[in-house]
Amino acid sequence: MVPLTWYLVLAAALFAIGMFGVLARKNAVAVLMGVELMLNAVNINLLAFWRYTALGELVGHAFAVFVITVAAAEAAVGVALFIAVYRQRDTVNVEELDAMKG
Amino acid sequence: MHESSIPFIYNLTILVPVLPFLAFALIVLWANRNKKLSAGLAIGSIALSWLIGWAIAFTAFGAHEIAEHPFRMARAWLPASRAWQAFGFMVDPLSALMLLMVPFVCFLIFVYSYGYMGIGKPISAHDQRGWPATPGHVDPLASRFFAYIALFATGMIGLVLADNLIMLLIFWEIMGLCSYLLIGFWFARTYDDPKKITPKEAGLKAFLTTRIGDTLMLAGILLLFAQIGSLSFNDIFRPETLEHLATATTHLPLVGPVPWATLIAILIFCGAIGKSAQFPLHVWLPDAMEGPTPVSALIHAATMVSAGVYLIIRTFPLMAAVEHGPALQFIAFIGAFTALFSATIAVAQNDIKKVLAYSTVSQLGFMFAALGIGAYIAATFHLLTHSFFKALLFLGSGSVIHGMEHGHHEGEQETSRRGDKETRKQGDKEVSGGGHHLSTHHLSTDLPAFDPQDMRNMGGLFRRMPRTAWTFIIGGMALAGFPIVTAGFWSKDEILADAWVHGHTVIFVTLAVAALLTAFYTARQIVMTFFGAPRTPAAEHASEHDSIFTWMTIPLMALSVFAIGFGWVGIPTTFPVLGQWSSNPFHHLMGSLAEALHIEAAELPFAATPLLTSVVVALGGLLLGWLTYRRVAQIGQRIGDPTWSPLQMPDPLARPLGRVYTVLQNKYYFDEFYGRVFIKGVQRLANWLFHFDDAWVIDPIVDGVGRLWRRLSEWGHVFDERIVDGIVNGIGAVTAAVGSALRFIQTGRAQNYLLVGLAAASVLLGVFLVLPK
Amino acid sequence: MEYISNFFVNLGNSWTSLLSSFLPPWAVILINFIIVALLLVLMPVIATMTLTIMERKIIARIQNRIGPNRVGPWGIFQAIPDAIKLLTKEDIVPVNADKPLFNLAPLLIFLGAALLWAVIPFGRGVIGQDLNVGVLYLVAVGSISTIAIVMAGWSSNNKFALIGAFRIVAQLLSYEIPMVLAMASVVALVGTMKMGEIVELQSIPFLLILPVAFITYILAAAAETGRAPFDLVEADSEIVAGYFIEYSGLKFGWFYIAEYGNLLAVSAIAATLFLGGWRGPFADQAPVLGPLYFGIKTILIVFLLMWIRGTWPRFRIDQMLALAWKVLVPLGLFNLLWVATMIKLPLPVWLQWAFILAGNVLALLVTLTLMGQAAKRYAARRGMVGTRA
Amino acid sequence: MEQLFFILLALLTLSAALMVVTTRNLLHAAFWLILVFFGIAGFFILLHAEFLAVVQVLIYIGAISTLIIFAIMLTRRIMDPQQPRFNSQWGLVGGLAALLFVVLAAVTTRVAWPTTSATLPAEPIKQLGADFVGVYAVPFEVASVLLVVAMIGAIIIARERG
Repeated sequence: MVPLTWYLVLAAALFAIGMFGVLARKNAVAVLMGVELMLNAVNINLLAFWRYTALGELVGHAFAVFVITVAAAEAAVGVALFIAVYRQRDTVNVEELDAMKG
Repeated sequence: MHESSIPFIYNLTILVPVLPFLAFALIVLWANRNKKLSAGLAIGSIALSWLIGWAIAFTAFGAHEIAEHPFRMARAWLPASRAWQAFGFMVDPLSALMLLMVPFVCFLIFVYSYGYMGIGKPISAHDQRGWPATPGHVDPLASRFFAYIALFATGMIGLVLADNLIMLLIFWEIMGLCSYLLIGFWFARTYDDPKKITPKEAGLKAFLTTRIGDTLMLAGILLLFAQIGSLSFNDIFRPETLEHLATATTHLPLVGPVPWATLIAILIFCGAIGKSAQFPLHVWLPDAMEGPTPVSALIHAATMVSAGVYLIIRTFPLMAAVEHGPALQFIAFIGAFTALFSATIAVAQNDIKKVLAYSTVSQLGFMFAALGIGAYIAATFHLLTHSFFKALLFLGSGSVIHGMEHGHHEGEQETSRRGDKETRKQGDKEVSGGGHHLSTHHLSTDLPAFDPQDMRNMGGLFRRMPRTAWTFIIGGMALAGFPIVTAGFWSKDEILADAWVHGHTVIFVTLAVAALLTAFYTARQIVMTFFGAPRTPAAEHASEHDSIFTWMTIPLMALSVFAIGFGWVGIPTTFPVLGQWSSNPFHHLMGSLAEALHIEAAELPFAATPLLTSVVVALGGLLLGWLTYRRVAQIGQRIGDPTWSPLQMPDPLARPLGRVYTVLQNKYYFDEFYGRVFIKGVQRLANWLFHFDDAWVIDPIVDGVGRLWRRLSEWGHVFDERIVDGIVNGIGAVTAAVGSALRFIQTGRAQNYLLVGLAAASVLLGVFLVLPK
Repeated sequence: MEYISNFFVNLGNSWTSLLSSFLPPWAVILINFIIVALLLVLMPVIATMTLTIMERKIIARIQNRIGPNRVGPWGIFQAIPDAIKLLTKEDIVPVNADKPLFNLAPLLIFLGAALLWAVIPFGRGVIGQDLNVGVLYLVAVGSISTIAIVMAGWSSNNKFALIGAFRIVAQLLSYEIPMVLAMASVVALVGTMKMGEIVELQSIPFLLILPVAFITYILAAAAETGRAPFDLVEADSEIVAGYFIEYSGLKFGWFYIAEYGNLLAVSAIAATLFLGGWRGPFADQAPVLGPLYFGIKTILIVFLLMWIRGTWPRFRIDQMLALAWKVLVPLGLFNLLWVATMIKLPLPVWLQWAFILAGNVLALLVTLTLMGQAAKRYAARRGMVGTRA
Repeated sequence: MEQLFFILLALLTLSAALMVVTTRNLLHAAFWLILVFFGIAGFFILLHAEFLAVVQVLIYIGAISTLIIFAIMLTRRIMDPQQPRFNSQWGLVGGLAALLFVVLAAVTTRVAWPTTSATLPAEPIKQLGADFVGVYAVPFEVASVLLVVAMIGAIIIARERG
């Protein structure tokens, strides 16, 4: 039987990697991929906690399903935004998307 | 009442006010192009309301426990401090009785309006919007009229069903709005006589006058809410609440300690004074006659004015919370005074509707007086009987006026047909100018405009308009209190008996005199209108054969049945001979409510004096009236005499009464008095303030300030350039420097911001770990 | 006799007991897993060997030709020389291709085709793994082939390949929805996603209860496998074979195998979900008959799909998408809702089923009427043949 | 056995995840991402959440990855492999991410997590389905609304105006 902490450490690692992707990649699509990694890390945690501490009720399941839903919505809107931005600015390099620069 | 035992029909209560409202909404939003459809909608909705209303009422009459446990349907909707006001309706014996009367009379009035507005007639090309239509044509705004009266019916029905004061106030104000709109329905109408009030002004006057009462009433309601925290009748009429209100006092300046109940009761009664046109706020009601006749019937019979009486009947436990307190005395005084006072005015009026208007004021005074002396049931009874016969009288007068207008029209055509220039000229002079619809060649010069409402222009209409005449006479008899047969007799008699038995002699005498006068002016009106010879060509040609009169006279007949028969439900069991067949169901029903509300309302023992008094004053007044005006009625039309007009004819009372008659004819100069004192006063104050402002105080100050400021600003200019500019520029420079220094933080790159967020989160997490728990 | 009547299960049992006599339990499980996996992986290969010849014969018949007729009697061994030819062909990789992906794609697509077989019941107890999310698993595995095709289309560095990839994404994603809806109405009806149980509970073939779902599924399956009339993905005349244009030799063979494997798999799924799977006369007494019935039913569906391919012209891309989104999805949604409503009615089961059938037939009629009218309008607008002036 | 499997799967997943964030070729990153998703589906199976494993494959691999690949293809002109992968702050971010991992790992390993003695529900999918229309009905509906809004929004945002 795998201990719960293994899953938690795994999820932490995945989360950190995903965060690195979000913060360090230049391409917006890569940033989106980083976000997906982070969401998946969360899902692992949710299900691990469900499995080890709350087996009776399906809270973890339900929450994970909602996370997946949100991820799907986020990916759809995100990709649409990239395409729109690409059409406008001819780039999806997040460093160049600095219209908010002061 | 147990949940399951509520008859299903009560659940339809909500429909009774909502149906006319739906009709209103539909007409306004959708059907207004089609006059027939609009009228049909209004009549259909009110007919349904009437049927449902009667079903509810008769169910309620059958179930006596409804007095103890009224049917209520309420939904919380308005949060007010800690309590929710309920959007609620209630059926108890009083509401049920009103439901018996209100939707039915409304229905008849709607049907009457169908004829009155000439629905189905062609549209006249000359008719202007906001003028009465040419006879034989449809009113151009008929749809609007039906929308208004439907909303009006909503207001009244909602009012009688309301189960709390907030709801009551809402419907009360809906009616106020509708009365404004309806009185001013012919908003464009003007008269040659500049002194004569126009419909627009009359509507405004009615609205503003009642507003005085409404404001005081609102104050009373708010005080009540502040005291007991609820406005539901159910809560207000709990004995302990009333006890609390009667004992807790407030200190008024000049007056001293006053129980809350008294203060609130008087304030609420002020609302009723305004709405029911009691002295001193009675001035709006006669002028409200400028509205179309069905409106007069709606306002003066079934609805608005009786709303005031209804309000006092409804809140009677509150009024009577202090036994024989000043509130009741005040009500009794106002009521009795108004009854007598306006009866005297009515005697000297020549306008057929004005007589009825003052008569209404007087009869409402009767009811208030009855309430003031504690004759709770008698007042309710009189309210209902009066509604029937006064509606009948108003609608009858409308029919007469229409007949006169038709006759005028006919007469005119006949005159022009004669072709004789000379005669035509005379004819012109005789009849011209009155009709607003008159065309260019009818220009009046030396004679006042023909007024189809003036009783002096009538006479002999009995033969021309028999249906109207018969029903009008029945209504008049009921108003005069013709003994035994009519409804008015029974209700009026009961009030008098109550006053007598309980020893209110002053009230008794006042009301008796008022009743005598009532019979007198009723006789005067009937004689002048229907008997004798026609005094004008219009009266000679008047007829009721047009198709619209079918619509108009059927309601009259229906109402005349009630004007007689409705009295029979309230024949006292102690009455000689007749009493043994009577079970007095009315007293029984209202008695159960009175019992539930702890109002003392035992059936009176029989007393001969008030009975004799009412018989004598009724018959005596009628006889006197007939004797006095018999001769006037005989004066016929003098054809061919261009200088003669029935308006020059002196009233038989004018000489014996002398100056008093003039005073009466001018309504005790109340309008003038108000005009001088209040309106002129306010105008003068405003004028003075204007001058004060313009010439003496404000303008010099303003000018001085202006000069001073100029000087200051010249100096300030220098200051500005040297110092302020320097500061501003300095601040600007500093800001710009700081801004450019800080600019690099704002990279516009989301990832930088996220990094800051991450760093912050990491630091927080670290602190959380390091710090001891 | 007893042994024979339930041959496959008994064979498995004796094999397991044989192994257990000299191996530790985990090794037995491992070996069995490997054997089953091999069998499943073999399925697409078997499918290719048999179905190619069948298809060529049938299409030839439809097109009034003879078809393969040289190798073996009536040419039935034609597949073998074809396979040899493929194996011996030169394996070309385009210069600018994305090599790792280019090499991975054929494996992945084959994997997708093979994995489908894991949950398909061949007979009572003859099933790889009766997952409790069986139906969903089928859909999920189906999405792997999407990825593989995109991978192939992209890595080939060829514009026809890329267009083919683009098309297939649109097509597969669109037709996945009606397919899932059709499957979901079956799942709603039986209340389980286990393939084995769906067959067990199918006392009469669901085709007779859910004809609309069946039709939807067949159309969607044809589209999912990229077969005519939905073969825009490879549309030889337009984009010269689409996403696998650059593949040759054995790698092309993988695509080929995957295509026929998928064809057989979707037919097997249709047979399982709608035709009662391995059920048939005497299948309860002699379970050995199960796989036989299952095979017959599957081949019938395969034939149906080939028939469609042989007789229908190819759709245009907008028509194809319109069919999915404007016809099949609403129809599937309605069907699912109808089934869900009906099974909640307090009625005997047969009556519920009758109602479902009635609703299906009605929906079908309404759809066909509407489509007919739309077609007439379209034809009239274009002034096409067959319209009344 | 199970632990060994876990470690292998974890290694595979994490290395794939690292590839996702470091690969220069975006499309390869996307395919690595798919591998990560498969790995996570494997973990879900280890956790006895078969349903979510399948959903993971269906949604993440079938839909989200496809979308991402689509986005990459549609914006591929700027996919110059010679461009730097990272922005200027990557070193700092890397350090912080590593720090975050250490902190999180330290926290999670130190806590004595409560364990449950309950057994796996017999019909988790049925119960989940019932929960979604029972306990979680409102969140479920909100999620569905969110999906619809996202779909419409995505269409409107990405539509070519012309």
